[in-house]
Amino acid sequence: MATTTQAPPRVLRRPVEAPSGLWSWLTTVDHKRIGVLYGVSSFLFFLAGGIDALLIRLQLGKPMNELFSPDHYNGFVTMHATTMIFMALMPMSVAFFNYIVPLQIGARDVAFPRLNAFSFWVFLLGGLIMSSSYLVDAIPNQGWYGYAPLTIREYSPGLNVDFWIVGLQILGVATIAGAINFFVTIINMRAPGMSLMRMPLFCWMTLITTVLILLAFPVFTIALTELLFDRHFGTTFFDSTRGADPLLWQHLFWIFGHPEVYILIMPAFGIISEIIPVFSRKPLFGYAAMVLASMAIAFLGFGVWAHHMFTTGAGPVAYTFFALSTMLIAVPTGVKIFNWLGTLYGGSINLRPPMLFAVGFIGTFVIGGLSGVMHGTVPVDWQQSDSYWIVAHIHYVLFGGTMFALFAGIHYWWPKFTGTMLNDKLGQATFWTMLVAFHVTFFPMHFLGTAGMPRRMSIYPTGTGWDFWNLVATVGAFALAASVWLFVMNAFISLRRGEPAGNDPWDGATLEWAIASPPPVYNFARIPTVSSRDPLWVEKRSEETAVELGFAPRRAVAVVADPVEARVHMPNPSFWPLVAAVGLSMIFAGFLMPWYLGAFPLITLLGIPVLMVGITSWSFEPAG
Amino acid sequence: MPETQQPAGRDDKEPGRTSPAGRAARRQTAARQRWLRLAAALLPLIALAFLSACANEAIGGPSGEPLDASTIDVKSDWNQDIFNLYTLVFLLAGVVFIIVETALLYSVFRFRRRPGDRLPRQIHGNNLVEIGWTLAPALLLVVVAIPTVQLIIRQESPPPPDSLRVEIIGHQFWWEVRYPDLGVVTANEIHIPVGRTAAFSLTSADVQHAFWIPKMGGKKDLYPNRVNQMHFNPFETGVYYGQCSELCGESHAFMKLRLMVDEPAAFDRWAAEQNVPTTPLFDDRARFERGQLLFNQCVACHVLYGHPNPAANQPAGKIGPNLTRIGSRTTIAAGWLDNTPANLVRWIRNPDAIKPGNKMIAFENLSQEDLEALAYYLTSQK
Amino acid sequence: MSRDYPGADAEARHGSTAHDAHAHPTPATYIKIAVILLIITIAEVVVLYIPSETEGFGLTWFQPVLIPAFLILAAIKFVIVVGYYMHLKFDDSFFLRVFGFALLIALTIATAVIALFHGISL
Amino acid sequence: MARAIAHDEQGRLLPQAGHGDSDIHDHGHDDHGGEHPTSTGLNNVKVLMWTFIASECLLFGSLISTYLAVEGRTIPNTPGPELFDIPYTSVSAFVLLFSSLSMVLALAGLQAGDQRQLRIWLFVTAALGLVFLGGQYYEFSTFYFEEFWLDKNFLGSSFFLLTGFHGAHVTVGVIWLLALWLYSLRYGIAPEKSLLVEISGLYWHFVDVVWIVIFAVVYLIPYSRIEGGGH
Repeated sequence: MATTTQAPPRVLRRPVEAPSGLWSWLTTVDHKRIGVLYGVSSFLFFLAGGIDALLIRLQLGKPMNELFSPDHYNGFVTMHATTMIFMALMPMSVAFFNYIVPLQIGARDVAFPRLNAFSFWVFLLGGLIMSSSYLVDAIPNQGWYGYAPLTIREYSPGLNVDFWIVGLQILGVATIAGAINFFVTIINMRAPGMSLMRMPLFCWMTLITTVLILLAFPVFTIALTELLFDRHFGTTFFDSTRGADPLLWQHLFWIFGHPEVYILIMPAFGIISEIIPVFSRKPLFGYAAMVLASMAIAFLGFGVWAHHMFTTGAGPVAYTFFALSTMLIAVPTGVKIFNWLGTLYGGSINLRPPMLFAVGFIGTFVIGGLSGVMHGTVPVDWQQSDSYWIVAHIHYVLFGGTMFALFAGIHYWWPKFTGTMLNDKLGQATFWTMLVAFHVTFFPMHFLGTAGMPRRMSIYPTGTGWDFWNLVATVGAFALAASVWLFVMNAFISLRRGEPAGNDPWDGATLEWAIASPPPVYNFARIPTVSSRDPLWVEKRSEETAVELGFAPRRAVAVVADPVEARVHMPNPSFWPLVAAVGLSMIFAGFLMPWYLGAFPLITLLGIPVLMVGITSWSFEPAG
Repeated sequence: MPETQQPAGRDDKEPGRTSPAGRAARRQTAARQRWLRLAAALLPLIALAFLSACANEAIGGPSGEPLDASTIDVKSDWNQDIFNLYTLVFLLAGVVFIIVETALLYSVFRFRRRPGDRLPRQIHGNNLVEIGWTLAPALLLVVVAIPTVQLIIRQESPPPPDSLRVEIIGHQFWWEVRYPDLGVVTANEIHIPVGRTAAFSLTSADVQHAFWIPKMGGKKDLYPNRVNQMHFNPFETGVYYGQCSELCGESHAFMKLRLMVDEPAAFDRWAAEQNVPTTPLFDDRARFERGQLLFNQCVACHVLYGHPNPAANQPAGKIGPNLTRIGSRTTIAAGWLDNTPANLVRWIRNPDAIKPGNKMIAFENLSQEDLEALAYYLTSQK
Repeated sequence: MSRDYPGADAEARHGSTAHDAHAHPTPATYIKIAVILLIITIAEVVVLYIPSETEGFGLTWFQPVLIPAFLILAAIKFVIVVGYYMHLKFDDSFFLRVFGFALLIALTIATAVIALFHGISL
Repeated sequence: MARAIAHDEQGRLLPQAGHGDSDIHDHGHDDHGGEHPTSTGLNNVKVLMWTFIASECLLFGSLISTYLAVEGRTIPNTPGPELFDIPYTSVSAFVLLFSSLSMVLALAGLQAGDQRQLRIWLFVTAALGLVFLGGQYYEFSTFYFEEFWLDKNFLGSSFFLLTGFHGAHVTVGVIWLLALWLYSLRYGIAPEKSLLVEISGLYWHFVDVVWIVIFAVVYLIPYSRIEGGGH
């Protein structure tokens, strides 16, 4: 039955034991290793963005604080958002895509392993190039949304905006490449029997996220390219001094920017939808409704962008249209929350740390969702837009939402990643500290918004009545940092001397729990055949239980204990993706070089052959 | 179930293995955690109580006038409309919030796994329930949507014909204020009469700004090459605090403004005064004249009607604020500093030290005495 | 070539099923299609010059329908190339759905942006 | 409740798992026992290419939207659509259309097992691409000397960015086709590997399709709206 030991495959064209050492990591094409790389680097970026946040909160802790210059403060604000969105939350979701999706759909790797490695290296180089702006004191300081005309050379002459454009262009390539890869993987690499409507919800959310990325990121690429051309080649797209309409940037940005919000939250929905059933020991309530609701959110998500522009004077027709579409999108979002509640209801709820984070996610996300509906109400938004209300809302959605879900996912899949358990007590402590600190930090921001405090203020005078709640938020922010530190401690303890996890510590329902922790290089000794939505549960539950509960007893997963297939075929390591990523980054990084030394054309032009050598060698290197 | 199927979770023991005493201890722990959770849930309410306490605190800004800018301290018809809608949405959201959180907490407590629990019923869904909770929020949103659209249309329609027209031009980092019907040009302090609709045309000379006086209503963006409109009718006199609310560059946080809502008579008097040449008030003629002479260095950027230099009376091409009757303003540097001679000296000597990135050049070469004379001259322009 | 093309065999298999079911067009069909495309392109240019060349003949009414005419002609060319040269007409409907959905989103957004800039924003 | 036994309902429709060797190998038709068969039966690379093309729709969609959004915002005394040489561009457009024809002929040749056809038509396609690029270079330089350039006005900015982006796509396509052509000269391409050609063909046709839209939206429509019609 459910004994899940693997004999090593008989025929492999590469060593079974993963080689160790730096070189093996630089050349790896294994989705699990790339997932780890994504996870670690995005967590480090998360810490960097968190330090930005603490600096912001330090500055705002008291009125008339001159700890940081306004310029640096604006830089922290911009980099906090940019880092968190593009370098922490998205790639951390991608880390889960990488590690979990192939396991959940019963595949040995993603569809294009080397493209996957390429995506990671491009992401890492893009993030490093963007962060290196700190070293030369040219921190992007125009806001993460980069509204033109503030970003044109006339008003932002320094390298600050160039760092932002170049960094985001590189990160965009990584994101699009990764999205195509996971789209193909989920469409094409599913195990036999795993129809789309049997996929774990996390895979569904990944699929929808990739569609959103593929449709939204090109728009941003174009907007950034136009800005880059404005700054370097004298085009006039956003040059208001030569008559441009400043709204063009806003439209292009938010056509991308709103789907981006769903790109950030969809994986979180997926993680929560995996955890809640497992820790309630009850299948997801309304699976089909969940899938349809997510599709509806993704589709409608392309029709609501101008609700970020309710103060732009777009006119009553546009206001009405986008207000109604925004309200409409609240319906499928509500459906998702109700379905989670429906799953909890009548379950057998085990409040282990992953579940705590999941429940905390629902409770917190509801507040963010409701304040979102308030912003969709145009006249109310006239007051709340660009005030601390929005800061509160975005953090309830992205920290209380996405980040809680990612922490839930980390606690849930940690045993699978590492083979060891996280400490339960420390996990509980992390959760409770984080929950309380989160609300102490961000709930007062609603009050600040109501009290008329605009966002992105590097300094505020005494006597505004904002002092107290700002101080509270600052204290909360440091408590939040402490909760993250608790998690880091927990992780280190677990890696050093954590309890062995076994294959299936949570009584999981999906395929990844059928194999060893951490999984072997080839994942599944034999590709499983799937005949239900919760294949592992169906397999694990004995006949009598199953009959009593209305299951037909059957073996749903053919992975376990079967002999290894004769033709396991794993891809060879390759360093060409890394070479191609360096070439691509050089092409963009050239724009950061000064013209007068000829360095701008030089680095960019050197990048082209490097990229071409990378891609050509990648195409022609011998098949694995 | 066979042993192998047992999940490895540690608090997932079989009932027989837990002693009665252990069970009691667990129940106690559960009760304690329940209290903790309740406290966490109550936190927002406690916080709300704090807020109401703070809102009534007497507060004063640098010039002694209140700086509080609460969006729910309603002082105009427009903000009244917004506040009514806000209340409606807030209450509905509150109801939904309470329902969802109650359901969540209830489910988590009620269905908490107890030792010996059997596998719960494996329910996959219920069409009726699902249709219900799709339609109910939709209906709720219709209740919100109707007044929303009504209010959009009302606010976006033209203001009454007898409105006072005011043009606001955003600059990095100050506000130019023009009254096209009155021929008045001023900066950073806007005077309007109480009880009459003020219709604002908003545009920008450089980057994007946003014009926001929270007690009067919402905000609206100012763009170069675009003119936006907004209007409201204040129903209480007073000084209202405003602030640029769209990141517009380095000194965005210093871009404040004051809205003075005057009695109609006081407003007319103010407007009339702005149109006649200044009669400077001073008692030290030598100092005044020295300041007047020094002001010749300023006329390239600033207008000051009544200054003998013709360039000072020529508004074309000026990039700085109009300084006519600057002595009668309460603040300088876009509402950041009190209008005192000492602050003027500080400002003129090195504006960048106060508002980094602003366009005014520093006059550090001037002696303290010269600077004071200049400040004296400006202060006399009442 | 590379293992990123794992399904060369699978493709051959799939390709053969596609052949059995629909049979790809022959080179002769492709050439006919190219002729049609040539004719439409010529038509576009001719249509462009109609209003100015025929002012004396009372055909000025044609000016307002020019833009729709261009859009329709371009759409026809688009559909022909995508349908025949890219085999979308004969290939698995999955590709049509992927491409069609993206096209739908792109067209909707483009229309909305253009409307916002040229019409309803006033 | 209503759907309490969904497993059951669905499970029955699928091949029973776990008995004997009913694993991946009897999924799909006549798998040659080698590579991973895919869930949809569609080739991974082909799905990748179509997904990429779908994504490109948004890329060119944004460029065209920009062009149309700023179209009509004129800076006085700067050149506009009256500079377009429609007959010249329509020849360019047909060059690209014809290259699409040669591309499908190359693929058809390969699928019929005719290496000679493949090589000829691949070369013709790449050559036509080069002719198109040469035409674009000539057009750009003409415009440049007539003071119509990307830093002159909105039309210039969006025109050159859009057509330049398209030109960059053509350039990549030409390099790709030449590489394929050299490969076919050196090693030949087996008919089973026709996917290599099919994928590059999809890309090439898409680039052509984009030009169809650009020709109508960027050239013909603005030109038709200048005062006095065509001339």
